[in-house]
This record gives sequence, structure tokens and C-alpha cells, in this order.
Amino acid sequence: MSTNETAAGSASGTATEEFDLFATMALIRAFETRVSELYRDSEIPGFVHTSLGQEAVAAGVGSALADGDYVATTHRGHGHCLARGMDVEAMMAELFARGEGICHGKGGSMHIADPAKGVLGANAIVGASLPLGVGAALSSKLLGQGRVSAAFFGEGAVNQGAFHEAVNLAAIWDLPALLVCENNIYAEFSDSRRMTRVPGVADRAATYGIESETVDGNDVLAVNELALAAAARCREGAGPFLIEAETYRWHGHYEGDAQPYKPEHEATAWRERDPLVVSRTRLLGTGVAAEQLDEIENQASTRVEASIERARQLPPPELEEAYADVYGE
Amino acid sequence: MSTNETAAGSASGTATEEFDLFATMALIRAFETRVSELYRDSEIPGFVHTSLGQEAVAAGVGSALADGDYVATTHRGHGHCLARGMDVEAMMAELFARGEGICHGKGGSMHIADPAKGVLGANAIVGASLPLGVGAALSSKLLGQGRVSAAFFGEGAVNQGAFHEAVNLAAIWDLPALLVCENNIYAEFSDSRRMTRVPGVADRAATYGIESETVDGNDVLAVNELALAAAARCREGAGPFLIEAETYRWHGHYEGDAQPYKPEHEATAWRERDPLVVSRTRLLGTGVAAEQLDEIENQASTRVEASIERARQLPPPELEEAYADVYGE
Amino acid sequence: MSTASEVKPEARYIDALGEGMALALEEDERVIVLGIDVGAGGGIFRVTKGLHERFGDERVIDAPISEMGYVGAAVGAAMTGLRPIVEIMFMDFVGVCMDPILNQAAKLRYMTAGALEIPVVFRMQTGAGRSAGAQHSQSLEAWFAHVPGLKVVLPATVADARDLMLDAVHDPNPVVFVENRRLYAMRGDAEAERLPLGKARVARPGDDVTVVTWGQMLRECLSAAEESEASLEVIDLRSLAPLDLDTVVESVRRSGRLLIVHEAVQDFGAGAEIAARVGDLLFDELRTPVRRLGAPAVPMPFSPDLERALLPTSKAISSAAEGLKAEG
Amino acid sequence: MSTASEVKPEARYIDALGEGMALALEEDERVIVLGIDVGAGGGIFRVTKGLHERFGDERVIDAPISEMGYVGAAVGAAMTGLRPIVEIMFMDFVGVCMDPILNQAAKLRYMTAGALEIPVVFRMQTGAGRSAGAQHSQSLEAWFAHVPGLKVVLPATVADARDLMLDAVHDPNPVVFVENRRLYAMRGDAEAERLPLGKARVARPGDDVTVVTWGQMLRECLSAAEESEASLEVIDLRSLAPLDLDTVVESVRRSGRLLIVHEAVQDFGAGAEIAARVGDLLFDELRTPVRRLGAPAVPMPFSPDLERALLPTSKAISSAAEGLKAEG
Ligand SMILES: Cc1ncc(C[n+]2csc(CCOP(=O)(O)OP(=O)(O)O)c2C)c(N)n1
Ligand SMILES: Cc1ncc(C[n+]2csc(CCOP(=O)(O)OP(=O)(O)O)c2C)c(N)n1
Ligand SMILES: [Mg+2]
Ligand SMILES: [Mg+2]
Repeated sequence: MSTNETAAGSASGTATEEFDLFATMALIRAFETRVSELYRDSEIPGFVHTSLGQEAVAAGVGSALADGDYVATTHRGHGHCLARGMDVEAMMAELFARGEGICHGKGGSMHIADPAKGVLGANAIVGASLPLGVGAALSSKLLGQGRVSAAFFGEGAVNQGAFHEAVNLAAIWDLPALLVCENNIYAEFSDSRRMTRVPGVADRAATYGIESETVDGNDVLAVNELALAAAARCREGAGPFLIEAETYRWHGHYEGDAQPYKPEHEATAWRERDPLVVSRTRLLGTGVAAEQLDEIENQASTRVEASIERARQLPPPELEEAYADVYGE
Repeated sequence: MSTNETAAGSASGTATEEFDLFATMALIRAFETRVSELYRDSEIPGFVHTSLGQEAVAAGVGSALADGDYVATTHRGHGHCLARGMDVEAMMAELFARGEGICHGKGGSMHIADPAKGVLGANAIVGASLPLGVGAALSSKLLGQGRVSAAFFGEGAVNQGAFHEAVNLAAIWDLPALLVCENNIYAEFSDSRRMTRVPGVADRAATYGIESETVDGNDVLAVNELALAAAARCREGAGPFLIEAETYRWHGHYEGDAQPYKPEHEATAWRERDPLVVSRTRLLGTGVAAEQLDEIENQASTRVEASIERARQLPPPELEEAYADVYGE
Repeated sequence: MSTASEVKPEARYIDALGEGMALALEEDERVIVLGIDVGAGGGIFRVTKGLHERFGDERVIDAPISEMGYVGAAVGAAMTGLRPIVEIMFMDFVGVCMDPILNQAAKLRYMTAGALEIPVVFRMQTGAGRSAGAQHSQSLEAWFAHVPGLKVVLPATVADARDLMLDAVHDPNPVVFVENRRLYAMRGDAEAERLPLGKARVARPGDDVTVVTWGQMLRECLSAAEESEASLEVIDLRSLAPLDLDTVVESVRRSGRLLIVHEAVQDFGAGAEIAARVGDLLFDELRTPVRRLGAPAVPMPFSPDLERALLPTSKAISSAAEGLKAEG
Repeated sequence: MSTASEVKPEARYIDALGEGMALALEEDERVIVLGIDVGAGGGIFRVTKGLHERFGDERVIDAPISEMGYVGAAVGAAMTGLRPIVEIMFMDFVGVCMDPILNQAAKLRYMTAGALEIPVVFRMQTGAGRSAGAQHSQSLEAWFAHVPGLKVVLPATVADARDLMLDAVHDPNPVVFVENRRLYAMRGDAEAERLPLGKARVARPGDDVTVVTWGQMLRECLSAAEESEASLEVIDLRSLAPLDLDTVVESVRRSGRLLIVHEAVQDFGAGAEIAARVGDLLFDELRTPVRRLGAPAVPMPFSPDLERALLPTSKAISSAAEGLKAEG
């Protein structure tokens, strides 16, 4: 699909659609904002990587998937989970390491998962989402399920052998794999443009003989329309598709990282292209009232706040939990 | 460098140069022919992968390297070793697992090496030659040695993550790495064209931002001239270069493999483009006498035969050898 | 291809492996076989011969030389409804694809509190004795046994080659399935009593010394038992995880002596765990120290002479056992 | 940056590591530091802080997220004249880059009959206790100790963080250098007596029970020794390969009792090897069975409460030691 088609698609997006996308972004924003604070306040243990600034990718792709579709994601996966409808309370409880967390406190931020919703999990090994996601696509194809498997990964993961091998497998096996690169320019402290001579990730698809497209990752409608088209293509059996969503992470790699490696003007410019503001502006232009959008944001905050209140009250896992689920019967 | 330049270079190749290249090929041919027989007769143990049919790549690239340059190679590495001047007797003794073998009988065909000649070894892990070769190139660059490091690999190895990662490292670190793919179409029993949608290996260089060129791997002069130019480029600090040499292995993946997976017409066509015949024909055209070439071939056979006779007489390694060289002091 | 009951009593180990896979493919559509050249080529050692012909492209799948990719994909497929039998051609190659085994398959059930099930079989061919050199001869079963969440089975008999394969496929957990190459050509009874995965087998009863082993070394131990002046009770462990310590302990209680034999490097090998546990549990009952016999701490040399000298032989086993008997 | 002699007596472990690397970089031009974000960023845990500033782009090199590539390149560089210190950010990540360690670095000297020398240091940060989850908390030292050709060092003190780093860089062999993250902030004496790589240290003398440990668990064992009613002799092994069994045996000869403590999963862990060897060598001299204390066979859970419950504590150590003393 060409950029033109996408642009055309974008124009035809209705306000109702964008409204839902905006709501998803608002939820991710509220969630991540509070998670960042809670982590700083040591209420959440472990490692946390927030996706603030990248909400449009999660919302745009997540909303393009159907029930039964799969998502394999990364260490920066809260947004993808929320966009696939995972329960906010169960997620927050998990980050708090509670027994009622979605993974009973055994997974945490880097491993949060909900297979019932198709979310095979965040993953703390850079690049691992790709073979796993491709494997889920293999299941879908061989079992004739017509499911799409979306594998999220960062541009830093592209330098992993796992990327190379998995993309090729998806290509030669013609799998319904939606390969979604969130190019937020940095991998930890490293400017990824220094880590390869050809920074465009979509360009690399050609070497595997698959199609790809770069999209403005801060424009939720553009992401969503591209993802819808790409997912439809996958479902029709046309093989894998690679999306490169250009975006930016606002916070450090981890909370507390002062990001000395980022030029201020760059950070500022990207902040100005806040995906929620981009969407809000467009929605206002279509006649949606600001109050309606504020209300959505308030609802998101309330929902997140309630999940925090609840998580705080919950007990840690029972000790037996530590010994459970190592093996199945 | 463009194809034109290479062609120009090719035209200027003198008969004397090709004469030496022919001699190297003849040696490899004689060596591999006998090794194949000796293996069938159980005189050589272990795994053996011959490079019959691929002699022009080894000779062409090997002769383009200078003293001090490095070679990291694969399971199919005899030709590369011979082309770098490794001692035939010490090599044969190694294949016979003798104590006087170049590796004291501890390496064998898949691990034959001679660091004194820059040969860092054959390697039994597909893809491993690439990171190792790139590491040697890093040494050359950081120590300011101006050495070129040639990493040989098959087209099957291109599907390994190690290829992807190593090529990228060579690119971003601007290393004097000569990446030599011997595309002999097959990886074990698999037609490699089924294992990727874009079978041209040279085309893949673009994804790493490095230059590359495809060459007729059965034309030793063409290979040599491309390799000379590429090595010069590496030495000047212009960064890595990828050569894809199109060739064919005559024998099975291992000796005894009946190769049911190869269409007969394909095998026949490639046999007709025997690199030694291609070179002989050209040499005859420049006025070299057939007897001279026959003599070279005879000398090669005699040398190989002598190495076999000697190897047969040699004793196996002393038992203490098994315990030596695990650690250095 | 025949069904289980038709396997000839003197079938080969390698055919029993193929039979096990064929039965698994036959009984459950979700089972697939995946690996380098496992398809029409029938596998580099011919273990999967005939499977592609019988079950087709979608069930018996050739992979490119991309172990990290296809082993990882097998794990992803196992999470989502397939039951892959994935081949790692040589155990040594786990060096390029350990992550999906170590960090994904072994841990994802636990990390998701049981929400993900990962029924995958990692077949890997292993072992020295064929002059394959240091990168194609390793026995690394101790690594896998050290990783919670994995099962590790090592069939040593023809019947187990088939039966443990079926058990591994039926198991809801990731199973590392270790095939010693030197067993491939072995013929034996395909109709031996079937024990569940996780249960050791007393391969030969005896009184003086308990010999615990697995994989290829079972044959050497049984030969040793034939040759030895001491009466050896030979136990084929069959799996390291689960570890059937009860069977070992029961035997050592009677014999008072324990010798552990494995092909892997002895230092930090799996035998150490058994020695440590029995040494603790039966401290007062052991008549002699627990002994181990494994390969010395060197990479496996290419030379067949050197290689032979490094691997435990029936002679070394019987003399170690006799030594133990003489000790106390 | 200061030189060795200026390190404050109460320096931090993490600074001593940096100091060790700085000294190595200073004294030998062939030494390089390589890893993800080890350069201007100073490392994700700030271990390499200041090195890039001081030694520049060509000596302190940022790598992309390509462990297989850059660890393999480090091995290739070590063969050809450099002496790389290469970082694997978490030991768990060996899952993506085991081949260059297992099949290349460990074996190439041997396979070339000594013609290749491979002086490379594989730094890897390890350990649980930070709620990092199952993929960022593993202690896999037993894997490396099982591979002939590798040395495995695990500095447990501030002085050793620097001194073993220097020894590892000077060593002509590949050295796996294990840094437990929980030690990074520890302060301690930087000027302790210097022992060679391969020699264990008696960290605290005692009479009743010998406690053998390494890495982070040394602190717990020393606390246990403070608290315990039994008199514990605590031995810091410092390296698993070479394994200084003599020091252990000498101590157990006196105490008659041995407790081995490690953070890694107990089953098939490195403690088993020590238990097996001592159980054999001192069969007649042991008063009680050799005991081990390690993590149970489960992936490390995220929850700090669960995690705490799984790791050996000083209390568990002292009660195990007291139990041994009571036993005999
Ligand atoms: C195999 C492996 N290597 C290194 C790391 C450490 N690490 C965690 S996140 C990260 C950066 C990933 O960058 P990118 O893929 O761009 O994702 P982003 O963080 O930008 O979302 C690194 C190096 C890891 N978790 N796994
Ligand atoms: C990591 C790894 N996977 C698989 C193998 C088994 N193997 C040995 S050679 C080979 C085929 C290699 O093909 P190619 O790279 O094209 O080289 P060629 O044999 O054609 O020279 C394979 C799969 C191996 N040695 N290492
Ligand atoms: Mg990024
Ligand atoms: Mg090939």
C-alpha cells in the first residue's frame, strides 16, 4: 500500500473512530504517568519502562487487531496491553507485585501478559518478541485460524539476530505476522542512528522481500489506518507486513534516567507533537467539544487512580505462589 | 567499484598472474579429490566437506590477500587454507588425525587452522566466521596494522543472526573486513533459494549500507581482481566490502550424500563451467602450452600424494596431547 | 509406516524415534516437526525420514539455518496451540539459540502464573565418539537440568526412543529430548515395559554397586556389569528433570555403593547433583564414597584415538565398581 | 580517576571494578572495553563511568544490541592481538550469545594446539534480589564452570573487584567475570591481601562448620557467622574454574562439616560439584553430610516478597550450620 492510499484512508477516518483511539491513548497516558510516579516513589518495584509519548502506536495498532489476534511485545509494553483491552486493575496489581495481579505478582512490568486477550507477554529480552510473534503467526496459519500476530519491537532490536531470522521466517512461510517497529530513535542511552548506517527500519524489509511502510507514529489515525490495512492483508494470506512507526519516548529509558544523550531541541520538538494533542486538535476540528475530550481524560485518570487505590490495599502473593506454575500437569 | 571497473581490471590480468591462480586451484582440486576418496575409504575420520567446484573462490580471494591478513572460514575451508599457503603436509596429517598435524590432531577438517599464516580456522558453527572475522578486522584497525580480515561464509549462513549482527558491526565501525559469501546455492540438502525471498546475497549489503558486488565464482581471474580491489579498499580504510561469488559444490554436503535434491541439468551445467577448465581455456588462449598446465596439475597431485604417504606413516597423537592446551599459562 | 505395536522387536533406535514422531503426528493435528532439513531430506541423520512424505509441507517443515528464529518460533507456536517437535541438529548449537529455551520456554508458564502452556519438544542430537571435533561432540544436559521449568529426557533404549518421544509430545511442558548419535544404529527390544516420563528404570539388578547412568553410557554400564567381578545394579535414569532419586536411593540403600557414569565432562556435570544428594540422604548408609566417571575437563579432540581415551569405557566402569567394592 | 593505591579503603565495589578496568586500559594499549552503552553513557549501572572520557572512542566502544556479533567480535579480536573486556549486561543474556563463549573462546586454543591465544574477559552482571524478574535474575555460573577452557571468577569483595579484574585481563585465557549487582553499592576494604586468581580466601576462620561460598552470598555467610552459635569458617571461593579444592579440603579436615551456599538454583548448581568432590575425598573424615543451600528450582519471581523468600539468608545459613553441628 502506498503512502497516498494511507493518506486517503486517513482523510476518511471518522470522528467516532478517532474518539475511541483518543480514549485508548488517554488511558495509556494516565496509566504511564502514574506508573512513572509510583516507580519514583518506590511503590512499584523492579524495572519499569514507560511508553509516554508513544501512545499512538499502541492505540493505533491495538485497535486494528481483532479478538483472537496475538500480540508479542517488549519491555516497553504497557501501552500495547492496555490497547488490547487488558484489565487495568489486574495490570496495576501486577506492577505492584500483588497476588491478584494478572500474573500473580510473578511477572511484573517486563513480563506482563494476558493470553486470554491474545497478549503473549511483554518480554525482557530485546528481540525475543519477534520469533515468539512469528511462532504465533505460524499457529494461526497452520490451524487455519485467520488470526494476525503482531510483534512489537524497538528500532534497537533490529540489530539483534533474532530480528533478522524471524522476519525471514515470516517471509518464507508467508505468515500473518504484523511486525511493528516503534522507532523512538534511542535504545537505552544510544542514538540508534549511530548503530547502523541505514537507520530506516522499513527500508530493511526489502532485504527480506516483504512489504513495509513508515508512518507518523504520533498520529494515531495514520497508525490505525495503516495497521488496519496491514492486518487485513495478513488475514487474507498475503504474508507479513512491517510497519515502522516513527515516535519518541518522553521519559528516560528507565525512570530516573536524566537523558543527557538527547538534544533538548529534539525532545522539545517531539513533545510538541504530543500524540494526544495531535488527535485532540483534529477531533476539535471535526466539531467534538473540548469538554468531551477532557471528560475522557478524566475518566481515564479516575480508572487508573482506582486501580492504584485497589492495588495498594491488596496483599502480596502467598508464599506458595513462588512454587506454583513451574510445571504443568 | 562498478562492474565496469572490474571488467577493465579483468582484461588487464596477465597470464603470469593467472598461472599462479591456476596452480593454486590445481592444488586445491588435487587435495580435495584425494580427501574425498580417503574419507570414503575411512582413512580420514570425522566430518569432511570438500570444496570441489569452488576452487576459484578460494584461489581468487586467497591470492588477493597479503601477509598478515586474516582469514576466518567455515566447515568447508580446505581451499581457503591452501590458498593462504598453509602447509599441505601439516594439513593432510591433521585430517588423518596425526600428532604432527597442524593442530596436533585435535582440530580436524572442521577446525583446521594456522594462525601463523593468518588462518584463524575453519569453524563448525555456521555463521561463526563472521563475528570472528569482524573481530580480527577490529584488531587490525585499532592496532593500526592495515591488515584485511576475510570472513568466508556460505549463502546458508546468511540466514543466521550472526551474519546480520556482524555485517552491521563491520559497517558502523568501518572495519577492513572482506565478507566473502560463497553462494553454492545449497545448504546441506536445502535449496537456499527457498530459504529467503531475495536470494541475492550481494543485494543485502545495501541494508547495512555497505558496498558489494556479485562475481562469477568459477572465474578465478574475476574473483581475484574483485578481491584485490576490495582488499585495497579495505586497507585504505574505506570500510567493509561484501563479495558474493556464485559457484557450485560438486560433491554432496558431506561425502556420500547422493544429492537427490539437485536437478541433474543444473549439476551438469555447473560441472561444465569447471573453474579449472575456465582458467585453462583462457590460459591456452594467451599462448600457454597445455603441457605446462598439465605439469602444474601433476605437481599438485604429486605434492598431495606425498602428503598422504607421509600422513599414513605418522603416529596418532600422544595421549598427553588430549590434556594439553586447554588453558594457557 | 507401521503403528506402535508393529515395531519389530529388533528395531533400530533411530527408527523408533521416527516412529514416535509419526505416531505423534498421526494422533494429533497440532503436532508439527520443524528443523533444518527435517523435511524431504529426512534429516541429516535420517531420523525424520519419511515423515515429510507422509504428513506434508505443513506438518514437517524445513527451516533455514536460523536456530534462534525457528526455535523461538516453535516456542511461540507452542503457546498458541501447536505442539512442535523442533530439532537442534547438534546439542552444541544451543550456543546460537539458547534464549528461547532458557528465557522463554522454561519461564513463560511461571511468569504468567500458568496462563501460558508451552508444550514443545526440543530434540537435540549429542555425544562424542565420532571424531566430530569439539564443536559437535558436547553433552550439555547438565545445563538444561539446572533450568527450572524444563524437563530433560535422555532415552537410552529403543523402546524409550519411541515411548519417551510420545511422552514428551504429550507433556504440557517444554521437554529437552537428548539423542546420543551413537545410539542411532543400535537395535533392541521395542516392546519393553513402558514407564512414565520421570521414572528411572532398573536396567539390570545387582547387589554390590549401584551404577546410575543415562543415554549412551547405559550400554557401557551394562557391558561393565557383564564383565565385572562385582555385581552391579544398573539404573537408567531416563530423565534428569524430573530426577527419580527414589529409585536410586532404594538401590543404594541395598548396595551401599554408588557409581555415577556419564559421557559429559565430569566437572560440574549432572552426576555431581546425584552424588551430592545421595551423599547427603544416605550419609550413614554408604559403605564407600559416591564415585563419578565422566569425561575429563577438556574439549573433545578430533583424533579418534584421543577421543576414545577420554570417554568412559565398560572397562573403566567395571574397574571403578570393583574398586568401590574393594574399598569397603 | 585515581590509581590503585589511591582507592579509598572504603571504596565501593562498583568503583573498584571501574578502577580495575581503568588500570588495565592504562597499562596496556591492547585492552579495550566493549559493550552496550559502556561508552559515554558509562554503562546502565555506571560501572564504566568515566572510562570513555578518559580513553576515548577507540578504547571504550559502544556496541549495538548485537551480543552474538560483538561478543564474537571480541573473541576474534582477542585472537589477533587485542585484550577485550566485553560486557554482557545481564548474565541471562548469554541466551543470545553463548556460541562465542562456549564454542569459540573456550575451545579454539585447544583445537589449534595452542596456536591461538584468547585473552578475553566476559563481564556479566548477575543476581536476583532486585525484582528484575525471571529473565534478569539468573546465576548461571555452573554452566560456565562446566565448560573446559573457560575460567570463571566471581569477586565478592571490593579489593577483588579490582584485583580479579586485573588478573582476568592479564590472564591468557577467556575469563567469565561475574558481578553480582547487589554488591555494586557495597563499601569495603580495597587494600586486602592480594591472592592470585584461582586461590580461595578464608574470609573468616572458625572451627565447627566450613562454609564455602562465592559472590554476593559471602556477605550473608559472614553475617551468619556473626550471628551463629556455631563457629563458622567462611571460605570465599573467588573462582569456580580453577577450583581451589585444597583450601576447602584443608578446612573441612579441621571442621568435619561443610555447608555450601550459593544464590543460584541449588539443583545441578555449582555447589553440587564441591559437595561431590569433598564427599569423595573426605568420606572418612566428614562428621556430617555435606549440605547445600541455594535457590529452589523455580524461575525467579518478580514479587520482592517471593524473591526474598527464595534466596538464602544469613538466618537460613546459620541455622543450617547449627543444624549440622547438632547432627554430629
Ligand atoms: C538481549 C538483550 N540485550 C540487551 C538488553 C538490555 N536492554 C533493555 S531495553 C534495551 C534497549 C532497547 O531499545 P529499543 O529496541 O529501541 O526499544 P526501546 O527501549 O526504545 O523501546 C536494551 C539494550 C536486553 N534486555 N536484552
Ligand atoms: C549453527 C549451526 N547450524 C547448523 C549447522 C549444520 N550445518 C553444517 S553446514 C550447513 C550448511 C551450510 O550451508 P552454507 O552456509 O551455504 O555453506 P556450504 O555448506 O554450502 O558451504 C549446516 C546447516 C551448523 N554446523 N551450525
Ligand atoms: Mg528505541
Ligand atoms: Mg551453500
